[in-house]
Amino acid sequence: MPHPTAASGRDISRRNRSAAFLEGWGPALVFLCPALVMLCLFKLWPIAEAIHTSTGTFDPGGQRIDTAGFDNFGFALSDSRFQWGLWLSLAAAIVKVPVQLALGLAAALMLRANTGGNALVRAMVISPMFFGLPVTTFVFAYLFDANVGAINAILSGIGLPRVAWLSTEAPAQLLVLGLSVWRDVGVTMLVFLAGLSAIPPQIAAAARLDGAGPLALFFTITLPLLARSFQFAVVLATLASFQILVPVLMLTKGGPTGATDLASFQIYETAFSYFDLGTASSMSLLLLVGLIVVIALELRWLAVKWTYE
Amino acid sequence: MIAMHKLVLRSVTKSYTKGTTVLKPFDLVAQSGELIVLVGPSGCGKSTLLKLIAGLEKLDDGQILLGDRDITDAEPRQRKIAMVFQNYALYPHLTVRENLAYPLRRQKLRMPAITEKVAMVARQLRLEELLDRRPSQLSGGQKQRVAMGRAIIREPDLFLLDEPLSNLDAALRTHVRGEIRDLQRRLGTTMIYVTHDQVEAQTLADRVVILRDGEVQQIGPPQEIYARPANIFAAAFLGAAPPNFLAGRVINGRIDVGQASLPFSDLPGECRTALAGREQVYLGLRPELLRAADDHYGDHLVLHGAVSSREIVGNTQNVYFRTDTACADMTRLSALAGRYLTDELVWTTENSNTGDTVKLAIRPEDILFFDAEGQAIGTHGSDTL
Amino acid sequence: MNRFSSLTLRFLLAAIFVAPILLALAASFRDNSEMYRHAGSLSFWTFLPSEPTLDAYRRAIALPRLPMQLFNTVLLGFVMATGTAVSSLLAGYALSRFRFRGREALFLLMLFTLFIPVDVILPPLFFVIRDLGLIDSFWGLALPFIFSPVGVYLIRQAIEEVPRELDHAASLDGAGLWEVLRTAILPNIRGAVIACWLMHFVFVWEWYLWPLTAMRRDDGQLAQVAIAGLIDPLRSTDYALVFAAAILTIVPAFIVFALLQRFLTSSQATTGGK
Amino acid sequence: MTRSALHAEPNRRDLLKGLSAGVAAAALGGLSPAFAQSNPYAGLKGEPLELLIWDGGAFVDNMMASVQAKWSAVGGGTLKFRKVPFGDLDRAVRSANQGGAGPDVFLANAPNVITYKKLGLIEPVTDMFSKEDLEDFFPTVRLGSEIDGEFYGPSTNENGQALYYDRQLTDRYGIKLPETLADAWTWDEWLRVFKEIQAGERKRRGNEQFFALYPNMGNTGLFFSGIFPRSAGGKGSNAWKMVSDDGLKSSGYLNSAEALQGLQLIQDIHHKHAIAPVSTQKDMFYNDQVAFFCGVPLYLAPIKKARPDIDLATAPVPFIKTPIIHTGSFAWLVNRQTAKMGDAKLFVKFMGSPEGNDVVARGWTSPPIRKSMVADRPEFKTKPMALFIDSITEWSVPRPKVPGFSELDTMWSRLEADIVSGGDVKALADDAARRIDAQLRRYA
Repeated sequence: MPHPTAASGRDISRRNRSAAFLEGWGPALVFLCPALVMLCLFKLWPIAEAIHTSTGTFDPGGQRIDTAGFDNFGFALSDSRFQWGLWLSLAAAIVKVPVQLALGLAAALMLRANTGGNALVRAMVISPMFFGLPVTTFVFAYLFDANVGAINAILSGIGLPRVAWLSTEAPAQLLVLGLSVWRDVGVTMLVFLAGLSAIPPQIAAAARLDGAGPLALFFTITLPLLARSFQFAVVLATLASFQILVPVLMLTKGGPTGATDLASFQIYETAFSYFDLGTASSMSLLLLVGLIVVIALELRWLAVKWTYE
Repeated sequence: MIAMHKLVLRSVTKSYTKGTTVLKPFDLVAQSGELIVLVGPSGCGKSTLLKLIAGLEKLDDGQILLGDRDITDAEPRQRKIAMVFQNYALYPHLTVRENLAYPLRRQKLRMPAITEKVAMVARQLRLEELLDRRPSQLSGGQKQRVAMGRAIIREPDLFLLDEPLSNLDAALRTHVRGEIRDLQRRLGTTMIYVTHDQVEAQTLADRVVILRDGEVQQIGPPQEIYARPANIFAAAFLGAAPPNFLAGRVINGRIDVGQASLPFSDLPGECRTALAGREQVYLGLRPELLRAADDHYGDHLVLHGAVSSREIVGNTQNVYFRTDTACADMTRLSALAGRYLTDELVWTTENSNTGDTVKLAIRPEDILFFDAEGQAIGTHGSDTL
Repeated sequence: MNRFSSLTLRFLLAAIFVAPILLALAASFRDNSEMYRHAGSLSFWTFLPSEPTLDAYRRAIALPRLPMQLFNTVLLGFVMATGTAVSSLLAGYALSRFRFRGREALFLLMLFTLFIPVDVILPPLFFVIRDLGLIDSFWGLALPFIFSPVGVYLIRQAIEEVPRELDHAASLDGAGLWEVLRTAILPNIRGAVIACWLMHFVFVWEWYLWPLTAMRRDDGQLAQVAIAGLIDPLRSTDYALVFAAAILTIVPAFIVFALLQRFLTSSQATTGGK
Repeated sequence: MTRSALHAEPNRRDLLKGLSAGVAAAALGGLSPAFAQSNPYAGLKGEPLELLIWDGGAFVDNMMASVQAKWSAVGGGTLKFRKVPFGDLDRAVRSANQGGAGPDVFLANAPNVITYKKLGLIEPVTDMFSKEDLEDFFPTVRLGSEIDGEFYGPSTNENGQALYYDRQLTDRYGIKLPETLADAWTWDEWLRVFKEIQAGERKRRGNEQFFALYPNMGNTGLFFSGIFPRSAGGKGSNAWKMVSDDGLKSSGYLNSAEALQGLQLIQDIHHKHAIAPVSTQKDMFYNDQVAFFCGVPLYLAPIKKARPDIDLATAPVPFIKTPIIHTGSFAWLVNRQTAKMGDAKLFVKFMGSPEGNDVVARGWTSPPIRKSMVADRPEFKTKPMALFIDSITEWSVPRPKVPGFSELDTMWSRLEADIVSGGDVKALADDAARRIDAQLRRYA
């Protein structure tokens, strides 16, 4: 199509026609549109809503009756129960993350070869993920019942004392965390499997020629080269440990004597049992900030400074 | 079928957001059917220029015309330009047949027409056997042919080739080079060919464009650039090996190069005038133009040297030697040439019976003269548009 | 490690992960009193039905709203997985291939939303859905989770792996922006797209609190939430029924998972390779 | 609110419905002349009503099907249901009107009435019930729903409590248990028997997992276990009241010295005496794993079905100082924002009437809410039902009347679980009382 070649005319036309290029917001917006709309509506708006809510006082029917400023934050932070809940959430991450990473890495190393049998075992390791949280939690409640559960039947059958899983502190914590790890190991394994397959085989070959045995190979080559997967897996596991809720809600209700009173559960209870929306929102935001701090620290410790060429 | 498609670039400029200029205002007219080779070291802006022509990047300023169309702001697909990429960019999920058909299907051609064209191009490029394979099942040379096939099948107004041979081994490279040249001649389509290989530039090009840091150093037919490079960079770039550079001093109607000396009277006239009034000059001596000297060469520049090493390349020999006339400012020269230079000189000869010392002569008209800034003296390097 | 011990180890690993589910499956073939009779002490029948019966399945199928609710779960899975895959594909394409101001910042912002624990923002999310008038509707359930930072991340990484020359070639060959995505990029990141789809399909089975909050019609409710409602605090829980219903609920997810699981382990699916 | 305006003009379909209702009423009138003279459901439009109920599976479904049949017969419209899990019922009611039209009628946990009234969620239905009606209700039915002289809705049924057991078992040990409230035993008397039976049965069965008592704790909140602290005090004492008279304070009540005694007992039956399992499964009595089961009449039918082999008997619930049981059940309440106020109120009136309540109470295998209805049925005069009826008339009190009952119940459940797990009773009770007060203060 013939075009006027005068410089001025061209400049205008270029601005109009810039949609033809992969530059500028215009064309990108067309593709970003669905994601952006969802992002704003369902991620950012709720956060804004939470911030707004956190500054209000609400009646037990959920009606805003007053502005509270930062009082809700002060109240939440000075509440010994919430302090304990935050600490528990952190402790859950401290226990869950390394255990889950170790198990996930072990599973990935064991199942990395692409054989039919391995594919089957991999599918089994992932399977808790798609059995759904409510159902798996209910199965666990059935298995771990103190008096009529299969686990205690096994324990007493082999001569060990029965454990009151849900009404003793350490076992209840173990159960809630164990359930969470059991469910999430599959994800960690997938992350590591992907990381392992990204390591060029020449590197391992070179290291072997350089005299590395299997252990040295693992600690000096494989592990460092998995650093990115490590980062990703740690972040995912930390997120998950701060979000443990349904098992607590269905199994322990935060008990016994606060042993599983995680911050996430307290937030749910404050919002949906006490309808104290202002406090609940400020607790959510505090937990969110805590989570971001923890993840920022983790990312700092696990910073990866190399790249493949 | 000769399509009349002249490519005109007018002060095309490109810089990236960080403020680094990739391309200074660039002008070029490629005549219809002409094969232009863009050469330069990596990062000189040649690939960027290609992407600008193709419309894959947006230019900051300037104008691009193809035939009678202003394509400055056109979408890539509207430009009727075909491009062959360094890594061929074949669609890995499609067979060779589907790869070839892809551009035609984008033009919404009917199936019978597509089949016919694919068959024709496959015949032309000897791809018939490969049509049902996927790119991963092809050798480098075959991939290259498919990429060419995909480019020619839509009969574009302009071909762009981005280092199309760099992934091939040396023997194949020579062969494919010839094929590309033949194909281009046969189709008569204008072609812009980017490479960093001076051999390709010399053997293929109707005209060569030498680029450095986003700036044109010289444009011209390869022989002319070889004979009369516009500056040290162009001289060093085109030719089997870079010239031997020496520093010379202009004193009283002669040029002293270490202990050797050359009177003005032996130089061509235009050189003489250009050199007059200067102090410091650089001399460029092409290795292949040096010859063993005996006493006959009275009007030549004669160098004496001690051989340090030699290497045999087929029936020729590269003799490395040092002279007392060696140039002290190799760092400066290296910077001007854009490549690393040593004070060792090289002589390319067919006669391998030389001793530990050499005495070499060069005709004055074969010597390249450059000023202190590296610009040629006495020759007009670049042809104008 | 010799062959036998490596096999044993794999078997143990698999057993740990499937045992609870298998026990639930076994329990769905018994009735409550038979189960309890053997529950207190260890024997073969602690785990397996001594008198297998399909009674629980008969009763589960007879639950009047379960088929509808199961349909809801599956439909929601399809809609959400497809919505997420499409929105992630488009966003990933834009974030990988387009140059615009604030691109990295936008990507980081999207990733940041990964850090927002879903259960923690339930109350504000409920208010948002309420203000949009979507409470008790299918779209109220689905829309908030059609955007997924994990999906965008996965797909963007996968697109980054596709050489840019491929889009360049396609656009010179006459493809527009959409056609480049459809004909040049999409076929080469199929693995990642399917993984993304599958991940979000299965994700629906995880849901409990959100549908409980945002869906208050029982014919619009999801099967797994409704099943949790079978756990009656006032009367004895019919375990066999709950497990049978749960197993029925899981079947569609399991079939889809079995069909597509190989895509999950492909490297580009989870971290995009590098 | 985008609710469609009230139908001022009945359309043709409504007319048809009204006509059929008239026919039905005429038919009924033919049987009972008194009824024909004053149709109590005059003005019924026959609009479809939406009910918020909890999901009780086939059990509730069947019952509501019968309700629908009877309701249609008096000219009512179709009933639609919005079902939520039992644990989610309170939240569902409180958020029912958020996001558009809520259901017309709530079936809510009865002690929450005061909360919903405070939050302005419900409409009084005093005008739907005559003085005679109100006096015919069991006292706790009326007391539970009466606030500031207004009546908010009748219950579904009444709930006595008793200990279920197998008479063959006690006969085996030659133990004679109390049969009537007059002979009721205190915990101390029961403990001796519990221990003896548990030890004997464990030996006989060779099963250490056989227990004497399932006290029905866990998930049921105050209903069963709340009577432990309350019965430790004298009638009218702080422990008996559990919360202050204004319903806003539990410190000094829930954690008074006497109440602590009752709380300690909860712990002791699980630990010191070890006569109760810590399991939260309800099935242990059904499955012959405990000897005694504390429950409401609702369990009669399922137990008989599950254990046809046993000689099912009942005994009065143990007490510490003052005999007490909690009654009250679910209440029918009218959503204040309903667009069908007339029909909704009439529906609640219907559910409080003998014909309406009869369906539900029978469905629940529980005593009905009216004394007159009990008098009509001979099975209530014999054991086991007679004991439940007696416990309602003589021992029953409504659960503590507090705004924010749901909050109280949540924290109670937590306190109870912590006590069962073996924590320090006084410290736990003090902390719980403090936290309950903080929540109740929001209703002041």
